[in-house]
Amino acid sequence: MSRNDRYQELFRQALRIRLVEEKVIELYPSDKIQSPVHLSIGQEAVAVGVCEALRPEDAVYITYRGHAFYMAKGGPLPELMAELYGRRNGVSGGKAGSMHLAAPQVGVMGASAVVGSTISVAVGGAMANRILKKPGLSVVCFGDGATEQGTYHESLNLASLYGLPALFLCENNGLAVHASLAERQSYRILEHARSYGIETVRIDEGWDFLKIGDVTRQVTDAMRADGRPRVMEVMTCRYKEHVGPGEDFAAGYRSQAEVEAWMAKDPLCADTALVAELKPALDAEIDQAVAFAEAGELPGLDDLLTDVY
Amino acid sequence: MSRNDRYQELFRQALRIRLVEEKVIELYPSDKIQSPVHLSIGQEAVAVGVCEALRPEDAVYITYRGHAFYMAKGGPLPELMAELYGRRNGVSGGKAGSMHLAAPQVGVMGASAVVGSTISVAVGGAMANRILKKPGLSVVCFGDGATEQGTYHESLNLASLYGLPALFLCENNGLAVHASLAERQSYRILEHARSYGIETVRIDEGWDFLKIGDVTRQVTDAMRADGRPRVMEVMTCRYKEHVGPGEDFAAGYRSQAEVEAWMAKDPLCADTALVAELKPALDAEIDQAVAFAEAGELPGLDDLLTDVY
Amino acid sequence: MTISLPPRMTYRDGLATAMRRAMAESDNTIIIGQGVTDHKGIFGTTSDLHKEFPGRVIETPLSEDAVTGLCVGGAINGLYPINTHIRADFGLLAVNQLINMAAKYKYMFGGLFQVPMLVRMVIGRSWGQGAQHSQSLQSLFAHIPGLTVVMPSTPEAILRTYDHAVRTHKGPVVSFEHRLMYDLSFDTDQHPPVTDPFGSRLERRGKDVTIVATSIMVLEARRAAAHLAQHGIDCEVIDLHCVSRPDRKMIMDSVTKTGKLVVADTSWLPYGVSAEVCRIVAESDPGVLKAPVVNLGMALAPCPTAKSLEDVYYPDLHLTIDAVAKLVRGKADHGVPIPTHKSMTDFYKHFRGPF
Amino acid sequence: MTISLPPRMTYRDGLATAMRRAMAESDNTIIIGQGVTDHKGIFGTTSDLHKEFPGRVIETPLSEDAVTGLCVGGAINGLYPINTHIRADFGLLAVNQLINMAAKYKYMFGGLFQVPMLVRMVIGRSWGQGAQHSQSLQSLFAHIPGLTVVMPSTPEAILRTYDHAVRTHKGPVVSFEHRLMYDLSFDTDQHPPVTDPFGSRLERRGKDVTIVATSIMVLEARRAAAHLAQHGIDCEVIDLHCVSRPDRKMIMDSVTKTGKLVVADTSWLPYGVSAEVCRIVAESDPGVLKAPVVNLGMALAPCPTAKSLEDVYYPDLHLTIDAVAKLVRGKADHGVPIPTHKSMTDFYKHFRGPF
Ligand SMILES: Cc1ncc(C[n+]2csc(CCOP(=O)(O)OP(=O)(O)O)c2C)c(N)n1
Ligand SMILES: Cc1ncc(C[n+]2csc(CCOP(=O)(O)OP(=O)(O)O)c2C)c(N)n1
Ligand SMILES: [Mg+2]
Ligand SMILES: [Mg+2]
Repeated sequence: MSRNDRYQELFRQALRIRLVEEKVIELYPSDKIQSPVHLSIGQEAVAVGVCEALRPEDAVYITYRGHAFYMAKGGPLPELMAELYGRRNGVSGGKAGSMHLAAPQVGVMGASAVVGSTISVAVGGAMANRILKKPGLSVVCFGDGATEQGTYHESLNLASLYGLPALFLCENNGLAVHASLAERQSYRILEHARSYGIETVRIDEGWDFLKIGDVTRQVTDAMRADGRPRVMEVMTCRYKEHVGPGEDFAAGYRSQAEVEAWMAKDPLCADTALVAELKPALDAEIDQAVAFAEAGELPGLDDLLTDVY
Repeated sequence: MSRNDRYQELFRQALRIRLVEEKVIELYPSDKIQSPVHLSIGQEAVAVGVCEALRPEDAVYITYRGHAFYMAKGGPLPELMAELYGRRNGVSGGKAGSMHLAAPQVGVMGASAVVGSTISVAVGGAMANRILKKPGLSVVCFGDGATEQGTYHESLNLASLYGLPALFLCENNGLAVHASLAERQSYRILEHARSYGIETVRIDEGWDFLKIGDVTRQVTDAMRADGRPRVMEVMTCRYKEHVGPGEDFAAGYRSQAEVEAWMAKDPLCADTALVAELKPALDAEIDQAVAFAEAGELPGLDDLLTDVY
Repeated sequence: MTISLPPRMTYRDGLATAMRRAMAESDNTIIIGQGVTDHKGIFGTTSDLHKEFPGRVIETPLSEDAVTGLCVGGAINGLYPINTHIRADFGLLAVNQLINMAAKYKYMFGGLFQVPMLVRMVIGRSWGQGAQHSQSLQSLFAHIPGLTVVMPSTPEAILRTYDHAVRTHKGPVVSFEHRLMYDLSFDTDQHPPVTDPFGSRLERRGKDVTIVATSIMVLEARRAAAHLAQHGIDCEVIDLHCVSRPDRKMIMDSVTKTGKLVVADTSWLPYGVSAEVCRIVAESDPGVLKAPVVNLGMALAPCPTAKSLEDVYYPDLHLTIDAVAKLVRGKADHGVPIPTHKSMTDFYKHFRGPF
Repeated sequence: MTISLPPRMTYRDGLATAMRRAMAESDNTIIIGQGVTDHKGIFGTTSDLHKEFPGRVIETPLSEDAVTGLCVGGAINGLYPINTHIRADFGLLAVNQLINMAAKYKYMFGGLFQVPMLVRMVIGRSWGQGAQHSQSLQSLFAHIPGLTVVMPSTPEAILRTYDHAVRTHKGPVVSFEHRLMYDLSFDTDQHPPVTDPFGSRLERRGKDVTIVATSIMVLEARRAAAHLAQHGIDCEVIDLHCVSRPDRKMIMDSVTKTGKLVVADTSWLPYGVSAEVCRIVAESDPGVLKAPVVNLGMALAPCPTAKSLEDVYYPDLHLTIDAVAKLVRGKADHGVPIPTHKSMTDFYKHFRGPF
């Protein structure tokens, strides 16, 4: 694949995620999606770049802000849309909603809405692969806020101590809901991680899926070779409010200028020509996904008590 | 106080702790003390050195291995012994036993038997003092194993972030029950702590109460001036089994030679002349404490349901 | 203590008023938690208090365990900490400190310490909260001696209970606030003054059946009772309120009179409030029961996200009315018409996310 | 599955055998926890297994939360993790993973995952365990849909239950093992084979009173029943075993026959096993009760350390016999002599710490 083809393909994937989420925004006032949505708009390149470097047997463990990783790793779109609609043909039959996406057949191993709680689960996935002699890395995606949880400390220690190939991927958007890093953290994330004897890498250009893909490939190649964990921090920017379909610059907890500066570098905003070229096909795909969702049955009493034990 | 007087006084305090614990060992087969005892024998100098530098208004938060700190901070001996006996005249009327010593009147703010669980409590003590404009540092003593708990990470971050004068004092005896550091930790304790922007200090000579006292004085002076936390690691050596009155070298999880090398440097072992000089008076005090305990009433039904809410 | 209140008030206003009072009351009070200083201010209950009381409204990292420990340490050193969790589910990260430490710090040391503090946990419901944002975990805490667990169902209950917790009670209190009540307005004069702010409340007198309810189920019970009254069924409604110390006498007096008992709680039935109320009756005098007890609560599963599943997951007004009528009349065709509107369920329709 | 057992076996041997079998059964099994590889080997139940099964018996740091998460991640990826806590109290550090994750991972994702794993929690008692080493926290977990909670009271129950958990059941199981039973020897042939390894067990048939018990209280109940039989009182004893799924029919059949019920559990009464059993009876048919239910459990306080307080904190054989006799005879001077030995209490005397 030429650099250009690669750029175009990753761009397409990122745009696809953005358009899906923009469709969610469009649909939201209709109350068809009755689920808290934590949009990835602004952060798509991270998922797309990282997943480019991953293999089908690699697993990702994600968060309530999970649309992007679910799609980038290959989770089916119609079933995602149907899940947001709370339909039986959704990927989890409507039990999951936006916050709990999973698609184990493509290595999406679940999303938790309790911040930080999949980190140790991913370490367990890495241990299972080692014991069962299965190939595949464990990648766990989490926000900057998740590093404040005790479980993060415990998980870094376990992964390093046992020498497990878990990639701790921090999507640092500088915010936990409305609180800034300075209000929450006394440490720098990577310096802290290195104190566990874990190699780290940082990417400032969170809009640059090519660079993210390249760096992730280097990191994962090294992990496949030495079986050790890594911590990777990607600086990124959330364009929308923490949860919900809107913007909230008026609230004053961050400046709109900051976000606009980021947008200026974001290919999905800048490269309007390519957007125009790719959009129609993507829109068609998304419309089909919406149609699939709308045609889905509602789950009901029969489903209520299945899959509990 | 001349250097010699000071040496003698700290030696006396450390010896007093050791003799009390040796009395516990002596009494144990009689089943008069029906409480799991985690002896500090070998580690007394840490408590004595640290507490020398503390003021009455400073608080210590301790662990199930708490006899030494309780005594070094000034907790009354007869009430300690009565507590071990489970008597009504014990410091907590028999409800606490060996694992939960406290004496708030001298700043011993409680011991927990859940490893790591007083660390954040101490941070709260420091915050209370700041808000209530009270003087006094919070010192929390814990073992090397406690640093593995998530709460340690969270607590270091809170103390550094809020700028609170909490002294995190790690008594590193290289063991958690029978597990070595190498089996448990991927990090070095102080390097890790520095990543939170906390200044640290390490003392290798955990038998040397004078040095521990001097260093603690420097550290606490600095804390009183700048109101910031510190992490201090003192290397030390537990002579007895993890819990109980015996030795367990036969179990093979560590070498006896290692412990003997430590003992050779321990003044309480080496300075037999001073032991001989001080022992009679201390023995007398301890015998009185035992008599006090033995004279205590047993708590009963009347006490069972008091102080619950 | 007398509390003068406006004639109508929302649950949120009750909370906001209680928070401001607690802060104004004493310089020892702090409010601490994630989001307490932001523009949303814990659903509008702590908004701007950090400006009014600088240094005492404290934003935190995502560190529920250590923040709870910090509150315990603050409490034993003279502070009155109020700690918030915007979902009770996140409180599960704090149970070691709440159960092993806060609940035991007084007893374990023979009374040497007191741990006055308030933990506010919000129960989520509706709009796809799903399995991890919807739990109502009162019975986990109410099982533990040393913890006082309350579930205020009105602004008045909030004010009286929180004032009592902050000013008088010297131990840890865990309060479960129901997110769906925040936007509801209440008449404040309909409640007789209570002698014990932590006590259960007799909400409505009746002779045919006793409904013991908690939190938002008290509202469902009141609506069901109003409807049933029109069809000749006279319900007595007890708001349990303090689930860790139910008023045994109030319950037994009522059940002795009515002979019939419905328990309506916000959580799962096993090991829950229903079980505890049944224990009280079974231990006291099961002979007063003229029919088996009917228990209403969440279906025995984690909470599903889809609205169509949620609708059958929670007991609604229909179910409550039907269950009570069946119990009183002793037959399935009890003749009481089921209202077409779903009451709280109707309200939930207007409750639009996100949160 | 047939299990051939030696005629006598200690509880510890039952556990050690179950652990070795689970490891031998499949290369997917791991045992993980603090101290699983040391010379004490979880009170002798995992000793030397790390030599026999290298790489699958895993020592851990003091990180209960992340280790539990690691087990969840292992389980959804094909391992069968067995995780140990030498005190149930330490399990409180793992409740977020157990309740928010393990219990929900299957349902929350609509059945895409299974979480087969076993968590062993040891209940401490005696020799000054105190407030933080003595809790019996089954009801916290049994309240949560998705968790199966068992309390084996014999080596046989351990073997059948753990074999079933490891080989057949595909969800998370939390087992409460009682430390004081480890050293006790049991006749292994006294139990009829069970059809459901997670089911409740009818331990003794009788016609005068039903005693529903858990864990070590099953032993107390059996001893009390033996003594009472000599004085004309015929007890039926049910070992509840699976506290998250009690056998309703077995309980109701028994209480319908006897009309009298005693529940003897290892924890506090409110929101505990007693409450849950009372709920079952109250919901099914409270009319079968000819007298109020009698519940036995820990005193409503954290556990005190002093032996003299512990002695009144836990219900003992005296109390059990006295309570049952009073209930059956309907009066305090029931005429049944109380044995001078204290049975389990006697045993506890021989149980000398430290642990
Ligand atoms: C344990 C826990 N505490 C609090 C919350 C409420 N909450 C939801 S998202 C969030 C912020 C998380 O920030 P970060 O990890 O940086 O992820 P981001 O939302 O920025 O992607 C918080 C506090 C939660 N879901 N779980
Ligand atoms: C949360 C928790 N997990 C496990 C235990 C069991 N335990 C008691 S002491 C101990 C070792 C602690 O080691 P360290 O912190 O180094 O202190 P030391 O005993 O060496 O003084 C363990 C694992 C416990 N008490 N609490
Ligand atoms: Mg963030
Ligand atoms: Mg140690």
